Amino acid sequence: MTNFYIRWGGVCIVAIVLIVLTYNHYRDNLASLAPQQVKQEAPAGEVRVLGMVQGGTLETRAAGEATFSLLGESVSLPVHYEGPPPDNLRELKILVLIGTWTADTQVFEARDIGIVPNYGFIAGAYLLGLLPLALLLFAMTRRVSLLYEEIKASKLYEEE
Amino acid sequence: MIACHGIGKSYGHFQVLHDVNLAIAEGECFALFGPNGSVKTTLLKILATLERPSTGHFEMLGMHGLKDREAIRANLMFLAHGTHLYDELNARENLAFALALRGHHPTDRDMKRALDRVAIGAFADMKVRHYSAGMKKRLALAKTMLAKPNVLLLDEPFTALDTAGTEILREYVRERLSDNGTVLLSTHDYDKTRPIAGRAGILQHGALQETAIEELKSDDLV
Amino acid sequence: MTIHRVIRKVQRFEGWFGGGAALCLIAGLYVGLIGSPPDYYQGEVVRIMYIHVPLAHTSLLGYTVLAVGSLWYLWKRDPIVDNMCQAVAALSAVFTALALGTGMIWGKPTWDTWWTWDARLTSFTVLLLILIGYLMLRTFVDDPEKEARYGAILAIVGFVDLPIIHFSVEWWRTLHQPQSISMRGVSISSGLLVPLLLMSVGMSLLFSYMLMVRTQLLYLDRLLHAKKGRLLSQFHLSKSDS
Amino acid sequence: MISFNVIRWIVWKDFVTELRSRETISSMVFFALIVILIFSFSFSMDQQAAREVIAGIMWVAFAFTGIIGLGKSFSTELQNDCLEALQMVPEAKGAIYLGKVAANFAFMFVVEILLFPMFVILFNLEVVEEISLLLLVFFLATVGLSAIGTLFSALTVQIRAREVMLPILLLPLVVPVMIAAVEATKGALNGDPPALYEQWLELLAIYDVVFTVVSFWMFEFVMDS
Repeated sequence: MTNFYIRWGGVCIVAIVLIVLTYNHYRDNLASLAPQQVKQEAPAGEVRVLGMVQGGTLETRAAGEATFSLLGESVSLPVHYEGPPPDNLRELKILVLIGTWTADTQVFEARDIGIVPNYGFIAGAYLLGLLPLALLLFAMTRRVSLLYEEIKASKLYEEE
Repeated sequence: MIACHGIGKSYGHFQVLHDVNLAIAEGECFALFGPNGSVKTTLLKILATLERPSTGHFEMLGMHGLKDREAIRANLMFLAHGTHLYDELNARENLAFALALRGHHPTDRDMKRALDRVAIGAFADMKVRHYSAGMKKRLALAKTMLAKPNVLLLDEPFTALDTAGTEILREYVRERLSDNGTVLLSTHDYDKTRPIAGRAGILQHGALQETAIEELKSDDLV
Repeated sequence: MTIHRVIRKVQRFEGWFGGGAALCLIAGLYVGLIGSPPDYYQGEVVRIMYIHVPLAHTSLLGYTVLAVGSLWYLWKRDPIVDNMCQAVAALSAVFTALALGTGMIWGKPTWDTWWTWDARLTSFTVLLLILIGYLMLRTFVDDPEKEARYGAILAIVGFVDLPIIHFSVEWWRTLHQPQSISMRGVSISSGLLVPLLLMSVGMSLLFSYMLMVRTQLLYLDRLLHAKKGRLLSQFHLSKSDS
Repeated sequence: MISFNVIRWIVWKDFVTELRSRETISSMVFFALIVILIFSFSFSMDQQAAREVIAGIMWVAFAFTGIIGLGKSFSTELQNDCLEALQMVPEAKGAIYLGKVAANFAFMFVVEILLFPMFVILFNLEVVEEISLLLLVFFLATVGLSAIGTLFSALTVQIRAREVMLPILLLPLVVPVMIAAVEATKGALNGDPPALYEQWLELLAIYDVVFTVVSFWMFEFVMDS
């Protein structure tokens, strides 16, 4: 039984480490900000901003260059986009922009447009896929250990 | 000839038969006594190839009980608690059907003779649905007679039979024995069994204990 | 061979499966969740594939094991093979249910619906129904010998039926619904292949490990109760002698 | 080795029993009528809508009535423990299977033929042209249903809760039959060119062959411990 708990303790530690790693990766690289957060916090370096292209503000110059306003809940953010030809750049569309915030010109310099992420679904799928299996395996191994102990204690196994 | 070697049977977590060893020679009738719930029927069903023993094996007429099942079945009749009769068919049709499945095709005269022998010839064309329990038992006996088995397994054969019926059955068993047949019957009726049984055993709590039949008193049994 | 020697042996053996499963799954999870790029069409949601597809593959693998085990049981009548069949059916049912669940979660962001009568989802639903039927059937039989035999028959018939069900459902879908909803958007590029492979191998190993544990469980349970039953019967026996 | 003698006697027995008691066919027919009635209450249909769903309704009714007939096929063997006698037949059990399949097929087919005019009248169908193809669909699908259904009737008859377990085990396995039968029937009723639903007939034929063989082989294990 001691071995059993040591093994499962190890599994739990590995699971926690994996979850922490994934969460850190998400926070550092994948989490997106709202336009108002960008204006207030003025983050340095590359960030992801989630918002909707405001109606009537989209101006396309050459292929791969555009300016528009990205609307958050209340604030809108002027954006200058320069990058690969934006297939899915339309007005009133919800987008994720990847780029840097220039505090002096108050313009967001976007270099790429991403698809709106659905991390909730991913997390849900992985939890649904792995958690029941882990619980089932835990219950089964525990029962096997108990049965084994019981057989050992009852001295029944010797006559086989 | 029947020889059981260490037959055991368990249902789920409970073992109902333990290590039954039994040898019955040709021309011999063995009576299996035992109170209700002593799994006499289970033992008979195992020998009738209807169930598989959990442990052990048996031989019948020199054939392996788990391998040569088809051959054993062709030489065996099991007069079970259920009579194996179809209610919608009449006596003749029942006989013809049951024997046809065993590969026999008795003539009308044979069937008539068998029905007369068990004294239900007058009801040959009546649906079995309208038969009484005793008549059904007699019809099942007539079926057994026509099949001419080498081994006869009888499960509580005297229930539902009246005195005349009992005598017909005993007469038939004697005939089989003189024909070198082997008979195994389960019962709890000492008086009716005594005249035909050569040897006897008591099955209790799943274990078989052989005893001389004279030592068995009818009030010992449930 | 004594029981505890058998168990020792199995336990030593199963360690390789358990450890291998853990390694593959950890590596697969890392590559799948962190180390691989998002898909061009599906974006981040494609990561659900790395858990969904291995679950589905493994449940099919499980059903194959069930069918082979059932044939083996009908041939050899070895009770421990039957314990294995019973174990693999329960595990297969769990894996199938989880594959369906993750498939539904994947369906919501990609197809914008939790459920669609897609050929694959439909045939997996039928598979799940067959497995549940198998497990139910086993609980309704009293004689363990009969239980094993009937289960084996159902498993074999179902296994033969599975490809026919799959084809009929696929034809039926293509008839009623053009390919607007399908997974053709996902082209298997090498970036997807590594985590998919790791997770698939990991899941198969995990399944084998769980199968070993569960078979052991059922076997020990049967053994313990059989022994207890025998002791109980002997107790009756000695009481009637006195 | 299959004994034709045994097949013939099993069919004879089932037919005679059915002729005298009339239990199976009459209960199947009346059950099907009730199903049809309930369906026509649940969907209020014009002729166009009827065309779309009638094939489905028809096969749901046929499958459910078929299950009633199949369940009876072996549960009648339980009276007086006749099943034991069948198990003790000193022949390969496949013969009993084929006899039972033949009898079950005949009962189901008769019921379908009796019910079909009912559908035609109640739902205003026009079927004059495609009647032979429709009969072929009925034939193939009924063979499939009875081939696998007979096996499971024999299997469930010896367990607890058999009335529930037969449909639970059987219906998922006959999904291909149901799909193919419904699609082919729909095609025939709509007067489509046969080339459009040929593949369903092929599927039914394949299913019939595969499951007659598999069930024939498995039946041995159902009957023999």
